Amino acid sequence: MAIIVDNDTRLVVQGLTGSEGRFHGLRNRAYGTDVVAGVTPGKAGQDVEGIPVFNTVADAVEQAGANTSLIFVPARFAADAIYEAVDAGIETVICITEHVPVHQMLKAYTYFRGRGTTMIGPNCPGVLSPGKANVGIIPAEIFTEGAVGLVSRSGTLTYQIGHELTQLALGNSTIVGIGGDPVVGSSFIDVIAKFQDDPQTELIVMVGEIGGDEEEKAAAYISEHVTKPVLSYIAGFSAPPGKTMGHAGAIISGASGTAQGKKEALEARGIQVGTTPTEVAQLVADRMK
Amino acid sequence: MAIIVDNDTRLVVQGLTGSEGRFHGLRNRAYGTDVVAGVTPGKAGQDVEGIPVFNTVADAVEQAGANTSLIFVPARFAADAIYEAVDAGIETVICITEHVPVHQMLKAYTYFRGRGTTMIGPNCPGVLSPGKANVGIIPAEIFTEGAVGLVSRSGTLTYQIGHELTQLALGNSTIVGIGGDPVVGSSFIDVIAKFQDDPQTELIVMVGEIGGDEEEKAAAYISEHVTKPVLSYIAGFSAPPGKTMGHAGAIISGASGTAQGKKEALEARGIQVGTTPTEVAQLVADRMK
Amino acid sequence: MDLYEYQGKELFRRVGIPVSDGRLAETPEEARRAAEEIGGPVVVKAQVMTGGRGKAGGVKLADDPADAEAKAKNILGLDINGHVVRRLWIESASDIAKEYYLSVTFDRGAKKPLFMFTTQGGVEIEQVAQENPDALIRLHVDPSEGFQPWVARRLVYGAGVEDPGEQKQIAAIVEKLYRAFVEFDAMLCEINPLIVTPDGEVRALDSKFTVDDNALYTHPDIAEMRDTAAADPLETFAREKGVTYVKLDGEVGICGNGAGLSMSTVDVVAHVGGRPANFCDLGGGGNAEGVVDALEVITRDPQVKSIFFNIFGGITRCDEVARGILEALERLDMSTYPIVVRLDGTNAEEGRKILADAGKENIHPEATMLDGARRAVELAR
Amino acid sequence: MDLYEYQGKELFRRVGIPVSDGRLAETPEEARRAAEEIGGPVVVKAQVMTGGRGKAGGVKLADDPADAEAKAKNILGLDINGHVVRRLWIESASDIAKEYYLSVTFDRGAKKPLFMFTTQGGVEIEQVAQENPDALIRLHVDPSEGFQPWVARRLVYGAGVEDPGEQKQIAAIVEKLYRAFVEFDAMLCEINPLIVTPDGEVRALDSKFTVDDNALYTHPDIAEMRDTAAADPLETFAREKGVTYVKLDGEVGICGNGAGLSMSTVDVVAHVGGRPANFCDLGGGGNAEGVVDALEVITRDPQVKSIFFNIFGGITRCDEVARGILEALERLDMSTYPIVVRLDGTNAEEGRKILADAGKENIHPEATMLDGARRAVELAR
Repeated sequence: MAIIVDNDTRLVVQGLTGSEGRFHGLRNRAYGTDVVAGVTPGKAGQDVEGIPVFNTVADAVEQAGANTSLIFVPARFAADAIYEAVDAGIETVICITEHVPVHQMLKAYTYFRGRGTTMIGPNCPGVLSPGKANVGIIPAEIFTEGAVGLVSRSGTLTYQIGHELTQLALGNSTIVGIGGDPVVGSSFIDVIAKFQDDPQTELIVMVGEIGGDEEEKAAAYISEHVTKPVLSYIAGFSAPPGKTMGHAGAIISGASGTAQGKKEALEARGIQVGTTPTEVAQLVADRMK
Repeated sequence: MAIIVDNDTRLVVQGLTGSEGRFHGLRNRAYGTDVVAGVTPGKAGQDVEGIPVFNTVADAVEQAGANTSLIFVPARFAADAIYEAVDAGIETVICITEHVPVHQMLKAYTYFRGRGTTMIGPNCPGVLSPGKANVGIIPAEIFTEGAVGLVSRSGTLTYQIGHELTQLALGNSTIVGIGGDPVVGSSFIDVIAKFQDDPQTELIVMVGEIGGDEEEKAAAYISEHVTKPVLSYIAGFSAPPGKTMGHAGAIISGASGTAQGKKEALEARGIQVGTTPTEVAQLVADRMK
Repeated sequence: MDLYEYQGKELFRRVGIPVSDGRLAETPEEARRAAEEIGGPVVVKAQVMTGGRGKAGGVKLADDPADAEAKAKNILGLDINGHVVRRLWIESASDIAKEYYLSVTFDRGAKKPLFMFTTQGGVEIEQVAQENPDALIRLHVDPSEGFQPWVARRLVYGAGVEDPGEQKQIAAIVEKLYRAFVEFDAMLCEINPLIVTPDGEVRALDSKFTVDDNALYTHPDIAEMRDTAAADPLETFAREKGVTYVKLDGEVGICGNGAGLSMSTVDVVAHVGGRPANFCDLGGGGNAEGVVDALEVITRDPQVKSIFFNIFGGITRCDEVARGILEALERLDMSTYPIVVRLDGTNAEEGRKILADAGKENIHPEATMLDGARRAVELAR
Repeated sequence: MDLYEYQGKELFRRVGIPVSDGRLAETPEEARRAAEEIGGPVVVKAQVMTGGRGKAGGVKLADDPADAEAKAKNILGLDINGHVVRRLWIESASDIAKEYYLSVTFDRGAKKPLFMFTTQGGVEIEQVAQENPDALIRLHVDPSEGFQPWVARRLVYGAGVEDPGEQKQIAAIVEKLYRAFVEFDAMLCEINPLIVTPDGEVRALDSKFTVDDNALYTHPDIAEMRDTAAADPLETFAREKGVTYVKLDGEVGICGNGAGLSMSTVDVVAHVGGRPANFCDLGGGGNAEGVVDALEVITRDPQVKSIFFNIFGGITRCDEVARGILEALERLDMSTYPIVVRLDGTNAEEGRKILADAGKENIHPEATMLDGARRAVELAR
């Protein structure tokens, strides 16, 4: 089973002929993902190592049967690429591009939320369902197939935790990097709801960080709707208040945005929070025994 | 039962202190409609013959429990009034105002359609459920309570047909004037679907006119989803092609917009079309025997 | 409200859609001066709101100012489908390599703006739509999404425009046309043909522009573009009086309240064998003065032989209508018209009483719409 | 990117929000000239991006140009919460009858713009929110609806503004503030206080304006407003080098790839008893040159005693990072710093081998994040 991407994924890469699009598109295909098309305006008829390139996403849907899109276009073209994918009937849109202006995403978000599209990102590492499909830039070799659903706002931190799980012989159903921007297509809640419905997933790990209140909201949701065990890790305990550390999302906004505040909110709902990546992996191992 | 307005309707009139708002608001109350509030910015604290006036629709919802809004504001303020009602949590918005610019309605329509609001109009006579509630400018004395659901793009033509039905001792569940503008909140299909689900309604009369393709679409919908008998009347058989007759909506747009084209589309789906208002009333009487 | 070619092009220019240099001319002398100012060969184009002006001789190439004056002399006053040419648009002649078609219109079925584009322009677009539907790319814009660049790409690539320079220019025009459509509250913005010159330059060679009447209050400059002189004088008179009026071709003058009932009245008159002279809608509020205005409009049509008032009072009060009819009999010379009156709805009894009390010979009350129509048809014979 | 009061007011002026006449001054002489040009009493206001400048003596009334010069002399160079005053805004002094508060900000929880308005302005808004929550009207704007006039009415009536003249002016300012928020890609537009003069005129007396860094490419004029001189020199240097860097207060320099892992590394260093000197993120692509830049930034902090590289390669390749570290050892004077390196993920083995082969004494490889953190903390003692 797994969630969001799997053996039914038929991927179109928007920006396939760019250097990043090409590199990761081919890497995703090498992993076994069914990469059916690329889109670069004006380059229809070309191919990238056998992957046909189209002018528009609509053509990729009609002529190559794409149902999932991976977006690698520059930031100033990202919102347009998202709209194009959604309006072409793409079901799942995964946007890796970072530095997309907030107001553009805000408008796009309000638009695609009404249409049942699953959107991940922007500014995210993508989605990996080990053994099935890899869509994005997650280094798949760190992860093995298994029963732990992993959802995270951060890329490399996810790899760290996945790595620690692998060391303990624990595999993953799906790893979802939702992205660290203030407006992302899917929240923790959106992804956790999918894990709850996924038979392969037995336990869920939520990797949060300072800023916003998504973790607090997720805690409330989990206590009401999720029957599977959920464990968490939060980054940013040592962050000084009011300072931005990398992600625009990691701006402290009142007490609710602090790592300590999040930890308390989670624990108040019975969700254990590991203090280091190593500890959270150990907690998972204990639960999975 | 009836549809859209009934004994549960708690009405706020936007523009109650204007001359039309006052006249019809009081007339609706006199009919028995539960008119709980009026809204006129800057006039909070006043009342219109005992109906309290508020500055905002939100106040009318919170303080007077309004769940339905009747809009009588001038055209240039109508879109704003619709948004205000929808965002204040009003469930049913009925907009009488005519001459609302199409682009404004287009944007508003796209907005409120996503939120489950029932919107009727603009440029419509309103909704009357005889014996229960009258919201708008329909002269209620023409109609009696009964089993015929009546939906129409035109005001006075509806009265004419209602009158003919009354002459034949046939009453109505609800009379809905959806309005003649190019963009209206509810289509024939929206209203007919409600009639289909309404136990009081035994037969549905659809009163159409030239222009657009709403009648054709309704015919297709009816043949698939409606089990109750539907009869129809179409105005504009003698209209010269390409000429506008009053409603901006009544612009002939290709063959599908002509009265003859509509009649044929309806009859092809087994929906009888009366040639005059008198004949359609007679057809209803025959069916209701 | 429809705009002339030159007015639509003025709006195109405002949003940055390339058009040819041109001048308006209402006399042959003005045409010559315009041609002098523009320089080089020009095209003299009749400004009429109807199709087929080219076939009718309303568009001519002129080599020099003297020729432009001569051509203008020929075209001014020409009757094209009932429209008399009173204005000319003199514009720099274009070399044409290709003719495309581009429009954005309001699709009332989908409740969305609809773009249409084809590389087979310059002809009637209905013909392309029928004979070669795949060549006509249709694409809706979601109003909540607004214009996004991919829309232009779908149109341009979908229609098979191959040249990158053309692709770029057309994509820019598509975006600007949408801006014009939204900013000027248009119902239709059409460019046919959208030409490509031998140098690869893309330009709008014609314009068809319809603006939503209800939005004109936000565009006073566009509202002023209305050419009242060109409209049917009767319809202009009706507009001035605030009466919704459409001239038809028969003898029975018709007056109803509300568009639907008025339209239905026209149908019923035709159904019982009569020939309606017009469609006339008093509108929702119809007071006595409005009735007088309506009768003044209707009786200006010399074909009218009888008049049928079919009123179902809602907001309209029948007593007001009755008073209006009597007032009109006082103020206008109406003794030759039999007037059939059917009143129902709000204050119908008072209305009927007012008419009965007045005892006018040419007023014929009837109880139903159908009977009223029959009587009016009889009286028109 | 945060703007100074005077920059925010410039943007307010562009959308038509009324502000007082003012001039920028960087010297006492400029302040005097500004006061002369403005005429009448002026307020001399320190331009610093921190709160509480009034209490710190950064805002002074001046009766005449000479007084303005004197006040400017006092304020320039003042240290307000670590911000040294280098710019002054000299503006016409306002008579204040009432002080309101108005802002629109991006609410990331609701994913919508959020308006806040209260008639209890001039103070810290958090205080109003806590002590008198009903007085603070909060209202979201749906991005797909856009600004509609009712939003302003809800704010104005909700907060209990009674005067119709004020209502009208504030409603207009609300609409313009939203326009500024959207047009300038703002994350926050705040007016505190929004004053009412004794004559009933409403004006923005201060501004707080934050623009989305990611959207600056569409606003080159705003991007130029950035005052690089005022920022922490280390952070400015880091920005120039393209390194994401936040100075903290300890001894262990930290460098990770990706914000989450870097943040987590800071936490783990603190968790094992160390004091992190900084947060430093190589970012996604991190090549050798980027590593050199990061080390150059980190070693400019005199407090740093040891450095911990914690790299989990994804797009980042560990061999590149290793090469970068060696490159930095060549180019920078780094012999005094013990460098703990933990490499995992893409090309980790090659990276480890490169470091091992180099045989540098001050490079300490570690296998895990936790062990690396412990070692770096030890080495900082």
